[in-house]
Amino acid sequence: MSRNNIVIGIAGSGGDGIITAGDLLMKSASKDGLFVFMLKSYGPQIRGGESSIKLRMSQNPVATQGDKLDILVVLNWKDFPRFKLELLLEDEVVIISDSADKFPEEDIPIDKNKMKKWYKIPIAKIAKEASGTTQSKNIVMLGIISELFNLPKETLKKSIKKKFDRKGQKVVDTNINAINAGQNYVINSLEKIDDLVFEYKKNDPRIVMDGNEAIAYGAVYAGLEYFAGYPITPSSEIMQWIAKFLPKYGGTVMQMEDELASINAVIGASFAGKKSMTATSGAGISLMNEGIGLASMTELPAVIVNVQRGGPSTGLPTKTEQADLMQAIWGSHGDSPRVVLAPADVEDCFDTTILAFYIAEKYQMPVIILSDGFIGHRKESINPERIKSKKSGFKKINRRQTPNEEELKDYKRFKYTKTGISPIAYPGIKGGEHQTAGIEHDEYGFPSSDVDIHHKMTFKRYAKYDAIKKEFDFKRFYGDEDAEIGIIAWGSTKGAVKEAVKKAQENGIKIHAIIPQIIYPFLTKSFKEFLKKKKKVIVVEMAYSGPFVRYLRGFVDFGKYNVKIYPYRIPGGAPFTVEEILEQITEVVKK
Amino acid sequence: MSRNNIVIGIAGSGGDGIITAGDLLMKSASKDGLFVFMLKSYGPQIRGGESSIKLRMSQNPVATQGDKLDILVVLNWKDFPRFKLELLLEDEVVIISDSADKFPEEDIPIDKNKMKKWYKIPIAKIAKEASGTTQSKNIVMLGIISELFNLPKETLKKSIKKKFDRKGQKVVDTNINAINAGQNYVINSLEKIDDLVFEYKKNDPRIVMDGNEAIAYGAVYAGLEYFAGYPITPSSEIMQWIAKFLPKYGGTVMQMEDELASINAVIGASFAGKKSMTATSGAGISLMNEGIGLASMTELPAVIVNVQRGGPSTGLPTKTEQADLMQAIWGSHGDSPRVVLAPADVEDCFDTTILAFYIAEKYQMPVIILSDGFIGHRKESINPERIKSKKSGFKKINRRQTPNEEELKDYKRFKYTKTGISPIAYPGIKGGEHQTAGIEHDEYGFPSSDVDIHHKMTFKRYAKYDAIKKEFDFKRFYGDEDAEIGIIAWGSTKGAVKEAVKKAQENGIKIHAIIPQIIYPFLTKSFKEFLKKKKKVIVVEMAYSGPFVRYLRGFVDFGKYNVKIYPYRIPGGAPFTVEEILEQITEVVKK
Amino acid sequence: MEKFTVKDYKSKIKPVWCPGCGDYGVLNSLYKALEKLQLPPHKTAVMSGIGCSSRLPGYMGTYGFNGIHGRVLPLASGAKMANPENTVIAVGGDGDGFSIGGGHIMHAARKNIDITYIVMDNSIYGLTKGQASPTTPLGITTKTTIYGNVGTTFNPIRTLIAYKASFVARIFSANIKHSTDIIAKAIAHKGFSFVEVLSPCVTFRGKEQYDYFREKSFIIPDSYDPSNEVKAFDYANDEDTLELGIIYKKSRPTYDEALEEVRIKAKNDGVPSKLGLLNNFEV
Amino acid sequence: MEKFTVKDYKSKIKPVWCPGCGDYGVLNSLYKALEKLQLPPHKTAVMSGIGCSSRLPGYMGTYGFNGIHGRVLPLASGAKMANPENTVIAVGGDGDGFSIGGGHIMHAARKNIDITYIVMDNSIYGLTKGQASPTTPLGITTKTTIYGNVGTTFNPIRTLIAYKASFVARIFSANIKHSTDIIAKAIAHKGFSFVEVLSPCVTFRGKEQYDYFREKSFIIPDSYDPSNEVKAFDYANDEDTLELGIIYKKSRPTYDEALEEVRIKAKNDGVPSKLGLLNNFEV
Ligand SMILES: Cc1ncc(C[n+]2csc(CCOP(=O)(O)OP(=O)(O)O)c2C)c(N)n1
Ligand SMILES: Cc1ncc(C[n+]2csc(CCOP(=O)(O)OP(=O)(O)O)c2C)c(N)n1
Ligand code: SF4
Ligand code: SF4
Ligand SMILES: [Mg+2]
Ligand SMILES: [Mg+2]
Repeated sequence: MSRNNIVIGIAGSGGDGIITAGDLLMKSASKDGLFVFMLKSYGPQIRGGESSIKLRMSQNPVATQGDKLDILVVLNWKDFPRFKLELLLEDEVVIISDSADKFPEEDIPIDKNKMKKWYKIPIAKIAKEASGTTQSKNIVMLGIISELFNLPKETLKKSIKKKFDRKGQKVVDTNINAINAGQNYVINSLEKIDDLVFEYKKNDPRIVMDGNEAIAYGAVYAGLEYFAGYPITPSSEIMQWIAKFLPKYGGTVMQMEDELASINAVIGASFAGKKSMTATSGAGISLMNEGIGLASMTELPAVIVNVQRGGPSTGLPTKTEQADLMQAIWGSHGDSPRVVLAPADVEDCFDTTILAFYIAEKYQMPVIILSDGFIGHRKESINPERIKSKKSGFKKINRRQTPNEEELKDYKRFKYTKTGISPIAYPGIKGGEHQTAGIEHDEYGFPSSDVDIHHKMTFKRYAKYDAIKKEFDFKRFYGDEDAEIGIIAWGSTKGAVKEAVKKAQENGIKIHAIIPQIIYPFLTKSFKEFLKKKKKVIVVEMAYSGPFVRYLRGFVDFGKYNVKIYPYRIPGGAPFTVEEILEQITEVVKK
Repeated sequence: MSRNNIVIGIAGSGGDGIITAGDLLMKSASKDGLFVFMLKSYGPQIRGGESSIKLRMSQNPVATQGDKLDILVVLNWKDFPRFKLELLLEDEVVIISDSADKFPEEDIPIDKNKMKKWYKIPIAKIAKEASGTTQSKNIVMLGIISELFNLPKETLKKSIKKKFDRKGQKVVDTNINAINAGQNYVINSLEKIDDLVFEYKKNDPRIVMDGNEAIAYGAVYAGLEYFAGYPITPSSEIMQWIAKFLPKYGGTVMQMEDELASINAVIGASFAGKKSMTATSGAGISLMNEGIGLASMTELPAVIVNVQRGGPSTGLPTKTEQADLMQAIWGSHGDSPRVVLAPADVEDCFDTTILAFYIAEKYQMPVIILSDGFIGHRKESINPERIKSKKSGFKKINRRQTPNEEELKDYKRFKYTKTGISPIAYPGIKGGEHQTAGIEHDEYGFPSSDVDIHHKMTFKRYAKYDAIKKEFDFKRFYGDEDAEIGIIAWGSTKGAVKEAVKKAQENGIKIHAIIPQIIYPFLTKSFKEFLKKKKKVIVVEMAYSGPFVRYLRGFVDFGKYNVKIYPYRIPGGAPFTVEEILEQITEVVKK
Repeated sequence: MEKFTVKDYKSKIKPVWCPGCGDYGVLNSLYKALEKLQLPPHKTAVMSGIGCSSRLPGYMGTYGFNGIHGRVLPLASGAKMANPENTVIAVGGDGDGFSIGGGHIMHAARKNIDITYIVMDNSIYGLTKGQASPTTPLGITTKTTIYGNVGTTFNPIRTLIAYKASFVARIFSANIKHSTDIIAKAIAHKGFSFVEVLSPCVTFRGKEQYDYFREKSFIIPDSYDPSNEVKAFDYANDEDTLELGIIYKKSRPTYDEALEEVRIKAKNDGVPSKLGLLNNFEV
Repeated sequence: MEKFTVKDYKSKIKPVWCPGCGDYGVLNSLYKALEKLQLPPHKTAVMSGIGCSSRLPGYMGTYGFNGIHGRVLPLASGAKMANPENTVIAVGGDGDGFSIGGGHIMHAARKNIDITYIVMDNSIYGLTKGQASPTTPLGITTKTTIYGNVGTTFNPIRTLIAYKASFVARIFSANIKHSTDIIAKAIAHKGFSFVEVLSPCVTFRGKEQYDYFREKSFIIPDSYDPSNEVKAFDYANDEDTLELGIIYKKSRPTYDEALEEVRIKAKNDGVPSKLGLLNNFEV
């Protein structure tokens, strides 16, 4: 049966080159203009450990990496069990393994009836013969599956050439021989026992990014001038990308001694007038709560990225979770306003980051971007034209407002205004000399413990929310507006929800989904619109304590709208599957 | 007109000995068995700055320091304006000032008609004559008001003797002369122009404590063995009290380099098997979020006191606010269970602290006590018998459960159990050797990134909440159960709410108040009982962002109970007055 | 060209320090040092943490930032590195700097970030009303050491030398002339300059602290050569005397110079347009 | 009396370190040192922060605590001071100890808390896959120093001497015999003992790091006298060689001894019953 949408999984040991194989497959498919998703997974070892990739390629737009595998490739069976949850199998799955790799019957968690279509191929042997080393078995394997299932072939070779080019012609040849050997083996000595064939039309080449790269690029695109950070999984790649590219544009990147230093350095740089950002995760964001409060109090723009990981404490550093939502909103002591945004996919990481700088600079407050390890490390193929076209589409990427001649005559850094926004002067601006402080202060910035002033200043700092609520609206909806069943989720959960909604509609279920990008302040008006027709709303989140549903209820009296809530909150670790969301929908329909 | 309930305010400069005068008044009244409250207030200077006290003494039980002054004493008019909000005046207020102290007409915020009863007395002169120094004018002043209004006189002299005893007989005599001079002046040369007379019956002597002392004492009483902390206003007195007394019982107190160190030292000590605690405020608690998450993950008992102050950031260090509630619940990254308790008055600080140790040790998790600067520094007279009698009243102050012979054979520190509680072994217990970790782990404590295990362990850690909800109920209610109007508040707001409810009832308003002591986990069952008859519920909190009302709505669907919520949320600084709460009640009644 | 006088460096508000507090001397020496160097107030930022001493920026007519406890060095490093044209002066107390902030000094020092760090050391926590600090002498009773302090003292000068700070000095707040001179030299120094100030807390350490500092301290003779770190380390033992002046000084490239090198290297790899960066994601 | 062997100090799980990682050598030396000292596993706690090196406690048959990044010293100080009968060993990496944890060392050292602190220094962040650490040499390219590291290195030994640590040593993970001996001496030392381990990261610094350490390091001759802090400071300059062995050692009272004094003083003021404490609130 020919298909234009296929999900492939590959697992093996450290030496097997699983990741390389995945990257090559990803690139070749993207070159041919396909929609591609890839997830990687590793064991606890830093090196020499087992690893797996899961890759989906599709002719038409898709929003997830797919639930189950159509094709499973195993280069080393003993490594498979660790990935059983990452690599779920379709009933009709086609399995490919090395005939030389003994199959440890009992401890492999695959039920027999899924093993009907199983190719045992002497992959290592073929590699040895073709290239003189078994090392190239990952490439041979690519040759085999590309031939067997008609995956992109030409572009695969192009990708191989490009990858090994700098290692010299010899290495390139070895690998080309390897891929040919794999393809020839299929043509000459293999009889196809399955009917799975991938068919697609070439399209304009797409580019490949993961969420962390998209945030880093988005920041530089938005005019980032100063970055301070401290490495932490799964966010480190953001600093690493910026450290490579920002200096080209005269920007400054500092690896600090810890996250307390990072956030304070960012605030110092913002005080100096520069667009500033930091990125972290898990424990790192907990350490920044005090500093984020300082940014609130001093009303200085700052963008803080939290690529959420599994918690609590050190938790599951390499796995994803959505349990930092309430902390992002309420994590600092005192009444400490900030804005919280959540990107929903790789491309949205780029958009959200630009929006974050826009809001931070305009409204003079910290803006937290809540990404997570799932989209942070997920590779997607993206249409470069869309990013180029956005250029104009975005709100003018502006800078904070500075005081004019008139205002400098008797400069009040924290002047009471209707919007709560008062122009900032920074060192270099003559006449703008002033004191800023984390301690409560008067309009000039001088310390004050006067109760009246504290009240007025608190109102000023929160007045900005009204302005923000006026400026923005929820934009991301799926399904039919007038459905009585609604579903709300946030961040990386979007993909599964979007596809589940589509499937539900195919099954004749009327449903309407909303995925906010601006999480806090809560755009009440806009949300009430959404609720109007709803009778039941499913709230999906990857956090057992249910921060999202608690948050929503805290700001919306669902009872008043006669809307019943159905929370679906589970601990993190593995991304949601489309199927499990669909299940929730179908069940709630019945209720 | 004779009264058995009176509110006195005294303001002056650094040298005037205002605080000493207040302490003496507080002690004398307590000695006579009266109900006494005293608040102190200071200017920004560390020394030599202006200060004021507000003191209420009453024959019968009272819950607050009183809204407005019946008597205002000013030793230095130029200092009065700063305290205008702390020292609100009754229309019939009696004013006493030094005739030598020129009155700066314009900039004194007192309206004329409140200045009808005003004694101008040569206080400094009397002092000079009686004791050879104007320094004793604060004592002379005490003589004057004690005579003029029939405040405790004998005990006042006793208190003076006790206070100055160690300074030698001469000093004692000087001060006794001073007080006599003040009293004689009233008897011989003053004509009473007001009819205010305090009348009361002596009662058994009461003791005097503030909230910080009550927490410190409660901790030592509960069996505290290890304390680590770092000074911060307004919590420092807790460490200071413990540093003085805990070593007597063989305990350990360490002043650490910061709050990160404090919380980790406390966790280390708890790991070593000891009952451990830290105390902080404001910025300090923000720095502890990461460590509190570690205690959640390692399931180690730890008591963390947060004496809330005005925020955000450094904010208003010497003023009170209730804006740390959500942070206490959600402040750490990841799903990180903890228990949050809130004391409502000075005596309750003692009870709550003992309860905190009980819960921490039994349920093996961090317990946060949310006090605030208002009760932390408020002095109250307390009946010592009640504290003695509690001894038995309290739940057995137990220790964490340790593994038995059987369990030690194959010891699983994090064994899955129905209650989520698994016995803890600590260094010294043979056979209990194990690994504990902030990283996700299996039952033995060994690191694991297995998704199943993360889910099971998350359920285990949260299972404790079910057990806690079963064990406890809300206890603190005021007013009539079957009222349709409810009012809910927490922490130090209790006093104003309790008295407002009483006044409302006197005005014929049917109302029912609840002041939870256990804030989180939320005792839903118990609260739904409260809601049954309610149609309107006022939510009172001293935090503009409304953490308490958001929190409540997050856990209770008020709409479902057809209960309308009326939030009263204002920024902090000055304690609530009974009058403003009563106003809220009256307005809501009309709605 | 405009000439700046002390009053240009003063703000509208008066210090709330206790009468006799050593920090008054530091403030005046700083005013004079800035006047001496004729630094434009609008290109100067004085930043601090939290403490009595950290209230100092509020009294400056320059840009000022009263940040959070212990974080003045990262705050100041960010401000300086974001715009090296600014003169950045970090100030604070011994608790702010050596206790909660102790983890930041070594990194600002080894990176040689071109800021001046002035620590007003009164060997006590003043603002929180008298608890022990890392420099409180053994045996002293404070609010947290009721039975006498048992924590051996921290030696700031020796530590800063070990950190490879490129300018390490000590002054006494009561000696304004000498302090002005050293602070001016510290600010003029290219690289990280550290100045420990013996600045008495009359309220919680008593007036005696003035006598103590006076007796123990002396001004370093001109004969002393501060360029050798081992000699300097030896000199700065805190058992007997307290040397006043520049104890160690050795110049090396600043962090902004180093990062400029980095930028040049990065640019040599080519500078695409922001949209041109998309090429890096092509397959 | 029961005799403990290496296997008594081993846990059920195998290290996940890369083949060739220097930390294997540290683990084995620690096993042997504990055996040498015959410390009962149930009275021994090995605690750590976060990092590859900080995974070590998981491989111990003693009590173990894998805490959070940079906080192992307060964690271990709490465990030790809460019950001084325990032997407490803190371990971690150069990032954990000198970067994020840098603020805690001076206080554990000056207070002379009787624990042993072993830092596995590979001059890189291993667990996070290869970013620069405070001890990464100038010019080295890492994931965060793409154009070469510009941060001058931190000198742990000189710093610990300036901190008044009472025992300061350095070892090389490849020399198990010498390492075992020094670690045993460090644990036996009464007071705060610091051991820097040259422990290569073959994955992110390459096998060359072994050669580099081998060439640069040498074992301190017996003739060397470690009791003088100035000589030791001079000796420990990090420009040319890396000395292996005890570089500085001077005994003084430990913090638990000091706090025992405090308890005695406190008790001398009288020890009321817990309810008797109420008298302190009488008026
Ligand atoms: C995170 C945090 N912890 C504690 C405090 C409370 N605090 C304010 S200043 C200070 C120490 C002051 O001592 P020092 O730095 O020596 O300054 P000084 O007042 O002596 O000049 C402390 C502990 C705080 N503001 N923030
Ligand atoms: C607060 C916090 N910030 C950052 C991290 C991420 N992190 C884990 S280990 C590590 C550094 C590891 O380097 P090192 O301490 O030298 O140990 P090594 O892996 O080299 O042995 C970092 C930055 C973390 N776990 N917690
Ligand atoms: S308390 Fe001490 S440091 Fe603070 S202002 Fe007064 S004298 Fe100065
Ligand atoms: S990455 Fe480096 S430090 Fe970590 S285990 Fe591998 S070799 Fe050891
Ligand atoms: Mg100080
Ligand atoms: Mg390292």
